[in-house]
Amino acid sequence: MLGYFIRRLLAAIPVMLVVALSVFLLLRLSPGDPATIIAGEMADAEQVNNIRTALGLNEPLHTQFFIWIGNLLQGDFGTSLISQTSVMSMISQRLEPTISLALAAITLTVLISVPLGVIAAWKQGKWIDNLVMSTSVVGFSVPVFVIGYILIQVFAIELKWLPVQGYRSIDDGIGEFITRLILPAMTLSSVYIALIARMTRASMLEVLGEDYIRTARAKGLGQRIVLFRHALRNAAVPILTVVGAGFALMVSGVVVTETVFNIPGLGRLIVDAVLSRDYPVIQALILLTAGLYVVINLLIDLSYAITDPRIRY
Amino acid sequence: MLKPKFNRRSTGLGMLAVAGMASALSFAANVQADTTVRAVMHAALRGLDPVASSATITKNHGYMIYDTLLGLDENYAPQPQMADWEVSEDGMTYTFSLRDGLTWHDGTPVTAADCIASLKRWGTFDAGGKLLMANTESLTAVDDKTFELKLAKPFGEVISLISKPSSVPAFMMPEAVASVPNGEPLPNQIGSGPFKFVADEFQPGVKVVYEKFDEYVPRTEAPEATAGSKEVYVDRVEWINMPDVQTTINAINSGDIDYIERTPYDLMPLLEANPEVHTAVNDPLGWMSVARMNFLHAPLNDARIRRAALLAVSQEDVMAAMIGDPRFYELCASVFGCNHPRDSEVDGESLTSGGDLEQAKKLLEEAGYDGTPVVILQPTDVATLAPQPIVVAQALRKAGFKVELRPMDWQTVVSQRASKDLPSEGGWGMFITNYSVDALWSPVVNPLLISSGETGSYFGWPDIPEMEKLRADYAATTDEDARAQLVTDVQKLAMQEVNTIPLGQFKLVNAWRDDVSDIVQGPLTAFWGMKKED
Amino acid sequence: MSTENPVLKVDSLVVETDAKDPKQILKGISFEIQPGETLCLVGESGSGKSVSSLTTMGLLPEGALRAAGGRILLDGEDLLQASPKRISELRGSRMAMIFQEPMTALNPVLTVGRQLDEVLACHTSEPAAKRREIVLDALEQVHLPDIERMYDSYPHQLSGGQRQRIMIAMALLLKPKLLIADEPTTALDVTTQHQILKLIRELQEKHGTAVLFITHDMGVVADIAHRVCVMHFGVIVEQGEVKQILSNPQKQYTRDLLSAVPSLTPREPRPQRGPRLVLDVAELVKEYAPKRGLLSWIKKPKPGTKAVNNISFKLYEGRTLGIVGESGSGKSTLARCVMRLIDPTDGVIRVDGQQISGLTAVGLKPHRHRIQMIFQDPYRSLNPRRTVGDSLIEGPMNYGAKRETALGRAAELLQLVGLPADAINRFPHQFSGGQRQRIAIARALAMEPDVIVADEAVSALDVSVQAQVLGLLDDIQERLGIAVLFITHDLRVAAQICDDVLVMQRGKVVEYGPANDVLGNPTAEYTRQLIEVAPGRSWDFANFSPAG
Amino acid sequence: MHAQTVSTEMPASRGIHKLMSKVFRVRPKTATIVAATILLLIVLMAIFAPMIATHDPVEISPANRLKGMSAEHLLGTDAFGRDLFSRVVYGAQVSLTVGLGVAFLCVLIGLPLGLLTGYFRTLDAILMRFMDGLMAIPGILAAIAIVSLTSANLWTLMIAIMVPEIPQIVRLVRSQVLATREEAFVEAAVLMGTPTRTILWRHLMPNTFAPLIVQCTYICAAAILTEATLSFLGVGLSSETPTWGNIMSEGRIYFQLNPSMILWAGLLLSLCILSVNLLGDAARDALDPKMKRREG
Repeated sequence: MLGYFIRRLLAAIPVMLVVALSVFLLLRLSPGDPATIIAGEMADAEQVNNIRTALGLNEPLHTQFFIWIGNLLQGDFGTSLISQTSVMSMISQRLEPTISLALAAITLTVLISVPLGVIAAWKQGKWIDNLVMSTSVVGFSVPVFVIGYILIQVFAIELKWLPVQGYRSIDDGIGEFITRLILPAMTLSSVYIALIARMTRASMLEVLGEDYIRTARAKGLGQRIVLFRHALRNAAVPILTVVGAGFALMVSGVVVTETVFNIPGLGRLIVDAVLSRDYPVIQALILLTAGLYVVINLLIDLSYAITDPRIRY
Repeated sequence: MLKPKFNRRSTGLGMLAVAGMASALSFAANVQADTTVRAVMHAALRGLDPVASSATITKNHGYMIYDTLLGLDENYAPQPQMADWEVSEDGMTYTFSLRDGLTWHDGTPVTAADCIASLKRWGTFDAGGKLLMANTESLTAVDDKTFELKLAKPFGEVISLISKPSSVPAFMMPEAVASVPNGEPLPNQIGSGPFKFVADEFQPGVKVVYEKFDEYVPRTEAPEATAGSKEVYVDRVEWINMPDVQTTINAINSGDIDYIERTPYDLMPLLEANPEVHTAVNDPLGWMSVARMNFLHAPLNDARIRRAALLAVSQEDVMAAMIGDPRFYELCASVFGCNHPRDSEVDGESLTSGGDLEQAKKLLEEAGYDGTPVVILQPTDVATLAPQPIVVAQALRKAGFKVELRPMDWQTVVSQRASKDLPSEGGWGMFITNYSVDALWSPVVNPLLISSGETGSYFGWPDIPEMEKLRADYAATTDEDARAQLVTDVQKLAMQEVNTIPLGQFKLVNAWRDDVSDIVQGPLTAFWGMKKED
Repeated sequence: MSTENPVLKVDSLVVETDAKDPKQILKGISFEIQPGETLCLVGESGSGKSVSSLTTMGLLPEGALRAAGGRILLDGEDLLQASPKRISELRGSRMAMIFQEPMTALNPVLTVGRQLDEVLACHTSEPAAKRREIVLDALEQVHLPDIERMYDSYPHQLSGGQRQRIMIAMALLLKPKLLIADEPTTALDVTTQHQILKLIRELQEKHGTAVLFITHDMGVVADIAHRVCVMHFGVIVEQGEVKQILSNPQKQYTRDLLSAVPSLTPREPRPQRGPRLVLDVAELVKEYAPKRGLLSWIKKPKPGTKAVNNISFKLYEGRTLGIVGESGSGKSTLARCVMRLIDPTDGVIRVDGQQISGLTAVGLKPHRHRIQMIFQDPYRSLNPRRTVGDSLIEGPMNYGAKRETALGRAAELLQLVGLPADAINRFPHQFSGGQRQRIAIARALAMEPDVIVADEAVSALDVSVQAQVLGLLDDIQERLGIAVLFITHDLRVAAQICDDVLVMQRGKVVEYGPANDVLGNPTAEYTRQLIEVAPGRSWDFANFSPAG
Repeated sequence: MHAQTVSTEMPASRGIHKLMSKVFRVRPKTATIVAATILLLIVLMAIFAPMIATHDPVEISPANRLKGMSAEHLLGTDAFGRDLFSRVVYGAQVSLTVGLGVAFLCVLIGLPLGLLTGYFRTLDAILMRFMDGLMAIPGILAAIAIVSLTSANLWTLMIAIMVPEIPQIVRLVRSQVLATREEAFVEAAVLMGTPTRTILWRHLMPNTFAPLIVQCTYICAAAILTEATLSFLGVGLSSETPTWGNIMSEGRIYFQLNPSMILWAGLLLSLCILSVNLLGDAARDALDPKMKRREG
């Protein structure tokens, strides 16, 4: 297990290098110069050049790359070109809202989608199955921001049940924290619920056709035990895989949801950073999300071993 | 259109308990001991150096934490703020005396040396400041609270430049801060202004927090624009950035925020229907939208073709598309903007009368326009900059131009407009931006009029020696009649050479909830003077 | 026996597909089982024997099949009329079932003990400690070693035989009146099969359980049945005492079925065809590298597993060499090495005198066509997207044949393997398994090889089809003089077709010699044991009489 | 057995494709027919946009901005006074081009790469590291960066959406090849001396089609959605080119005042994606060998 873990971490190194290099090249080879943005409206060429030098943007590309990587390895993500604050502190400021949102969405998703998927599989072909499946296709098909607007319109503006926007830290009181998180989490999980309900159903159908399910039935076990004790645990690996794969989907949803609900999280940070050519912030964030992706998938792989005793690493 | 619905409570079927709980919870957290004004500004504060950066939001930030030597009153007349001034008989020496009680946020007193360093630093960044420094022989401290500015040659703009609110005001910083090398960030945010910057709570792109500076000694005159008392009546000001205007409107209607600096015009009905929210124009001068062409490359290197472009444009179309509501814009063909002593609309009549396509076509033909496309940089992400290129492009096409719209985000525009390459190779032909009218209002400060070619002039790089001479004459004279004549001459020349195409003047609408009051009128949102009920 | 109350009485049972236009799968079958009796349902695939058992247990796939008529009486209670809840109660307590695939019939994520315990928890109100006691006792009864450890094991930690014992323990936990065993030993090696059959019989006698035993294997029938029902296309063709059915079948179908069972006695030795040595394998070794741990570069490397360990044999033209062994003996690895589908670690392979063991892919190409292969699964050995003709001409065209020539030859070959000429334009899915295996043979022949390697080429086929394909191979060998390397786990098949037999165990040769000697008069203990446990070895099916 | 498949490099991501293709299952037949009809109508609308549209979709008329529905402007006008109906009609062109174009180009690039990586182990080791890297970058971030850092035109937009999808196709094809190359008929081809390129082309490639078609429909749907999302975030195509995405993005601030400004584009967008998804489901059902076996 430990050996596998270490091997996987080692395997992540080339992956992260590819990410780092692609992001770096993408940023440096595309038009747009942060120095001119910092310099502002009235700057002349000399000022811009001063700024470029001060920021190290006049160094040759490979030097810039190795300086960046070198600093990274020392845990230094650099300083934002635009706001001159450390990238680490910018990220840590934004981390809490994003993590809260993501966790809330995942919790909501799992609580809703897994039972739905199980029921749909059990009642395959019946109306409830058709209902779950068709709603979930719709879940894929409506853009996240439209869902967000509709939820705001209905629950915040018409019914006034929930606040329209914003994020409150959990330190400001759990009630406020939760009420402000409900609508964004619902928005973010809409696609996810669809995906996981479908995966659960598919995986359950697969498992329900297995011999050991027939054995369980032949033993005279009740439907609930067969579904949840015997089938769901065996269906877990593909479901977990999709939970991990949904991470990319989640990032996309986070960017949009944070914009619609004005949540000061990482999603907005990266959009802002891209629009202002804040290289160190973009690089750090993409590297961070890529790292997170690798780690999440590793954790998911490790979690297979918990659900399935046959899997040993 | 649907009617806005604010007070209509829908009857929920069940789940009333949940609703009750939710609203109870949200009330509980809104109670706070201190008075805090939560404002949504027009942009997120990112850069913190209001001298090095000319971004408007950074200027606003500057006015919060820094003070200026002089301010402007309602009539745009310079008034003492940190300092009083005297001019020598020959008009060559200006003496500034700091008033009593000025301290930096760290408790140390403000000295003449601080101010000299600040002026010098400002003189390396601001175009007006550069001009002042070019005419200045020396800046010397007389004592701790007095310093002298000696001119090298006659120059009539000393006071107007030091008091001007745009684009980079002369903010006063401690000497240690002001002597930081160019290109490096400020070491701290210590000023002597009415508010203190709360560094711990600063989240770039999300939120800026200011606290009342308790030791600030305000002037005794009533607050007027950037002059007079800057007494603060609230404990905290939070600038909250909201990327989505829809969300912003919802937030002020629900009471999450108190103030919106730039209300989206099309959403005004949603606010006007809410009795708890006021909307008004607090800056009577407002802003000017201007198109700038690239003088270096074909086809716009030909004055006749530039003029043809000007003739093709109808300000009404641009403003209608951009603002919509006629209450908030007016047509103005003056390169200086309108509604102040120096406006002149000579030779710009076509702009305000729907354009002159016939004349434009004729001129194009005369100039032998060969169909080289005009590349217009088109920002897609800023609401007040996105519509103009589309309207202008259509007008130019109608006149016979070939136009290529190049969509990009605003920051890309900002960096691409610095490119002197051919339009076909990454350069550009035209871009459109907005200027606060107070940044355009004289031949001295107006960056669009600088015509010194590739060095010193604004993007587009016009090289018009005659214009430079007119500007120099204006700066040198103090005679009001001569100045008025020069303003007209500059306008005429600018319309002929087309330094810029004025696209119309528009006003920003502020919105605030009814527990906020006493908002100071002026070129920027002032949070001093503002009161908020507990 | 028949005078008692039957445990199970199936009366005119009709099962049909659950569709608008239903198709009958069981066309009104009737049989009954007395306490302590074993009834064998025997038949080929598609006969409906498994459907009968699933219907009894109420486990028919919902939405696909439904019982449309008749009665199933368990102790006089009609199961077709019972509520789903009642059926649930009966399952596991009054009737129990064991399935064909012990590898998949146990839930892989729950411990064995838990799965057994569930039965008790569900049907009784015993406290946990008592339940554990009962479960351990049941594990004891099926002769599992180390039952405490077994209780906490997961299924994947056990062998196939052990899992089937667990299944039996589970089925008999509540001492049901009826045990349904659906091909419970088909997936097991003969040795294990023998033990499991013995165990079922032992427990049946001990508890007086009635057993409905479903199988396609006449050998098993001969060993275990009291009475036999022969099924064919949803109908019971014939039923009666086992002796009577085996020795004096009344129906032609039964006779054919019995005749198709190959004899365990090796056939008469055939005369040598020629002296040409077409395949010479010497000291062949295939070693799989050990799994490398994280510290492998410091630790001493562990020895690898030798799947094929020093095997040598010679195959002359027109002869058939059988490689016989149980699963895991390395016989398939050997075949794949010989084919150069995998690279042997050591040793020499000569085809027609040409050494092919060291050649590169390019060097190998000119010699590939001399040795061809027939694969086990006829459903996977033909590209489903290409016509039979395309598959047949692919090889010859690779060796420069013109398309027309190759097509002509393909048509001839189809005829040779007994398929209509128009098969050439059809796709594989339009053929049955036996027909596909014929196509595969034709494809191998198209290359005009000297050697054909047949890897379990008939083990997926029903016994009657198997007999036909074996006959075809024999015939072709007769006509073309091709040598065959025949890999099989089935001693009966080996006895029928092979001139020489090589018995493998754990990668090594146990015995190698003429079929007559090896199978008729084995010297190695292992070979003797294999023959010993072959089901139905006491009966000569083809002659309807006890084996001589 | 399971452990073996799982324990190789980056298994979670590798499994996705197999899984994704498993996700979508049986649909009632009528839904498929309805979906196909809707999609056909949208395609026809895109093709015949010049005939259907009542106005030039880019012709602005600031005096007529934000008008409601009328005989002159069937769906009203937008903030520039452009005719919304015509813009929505023309919007179909871009959405379909983006959707189909991205799906097609992904296959064009991903299929050969997948075939090669699936068959040649050394190439696999190198290329898949690279693909892992690309996959680790969340697609939307890559797309935002590519579009906003270069200039937003149809090509960069499509490339931006494509880049994160290609590794998915490569993985899908690769896993399919890895599975198929173990099939006996491929081994039989090797034994018959069939050259490698022929094996790839004739035996392996056709077996990737079924999952590929299914995957393509999802990529197509995702691409259409991504275009809309990018427009929403302000990094989409210029509104000179009407797309459902930028119609919605520009109309969204009027959501409370006049929901119809985003309603119609949104409805068509959702219908289009829904149809593509449903057709994907249907394709999956039709092409899944397992389903067939179950029926047979």
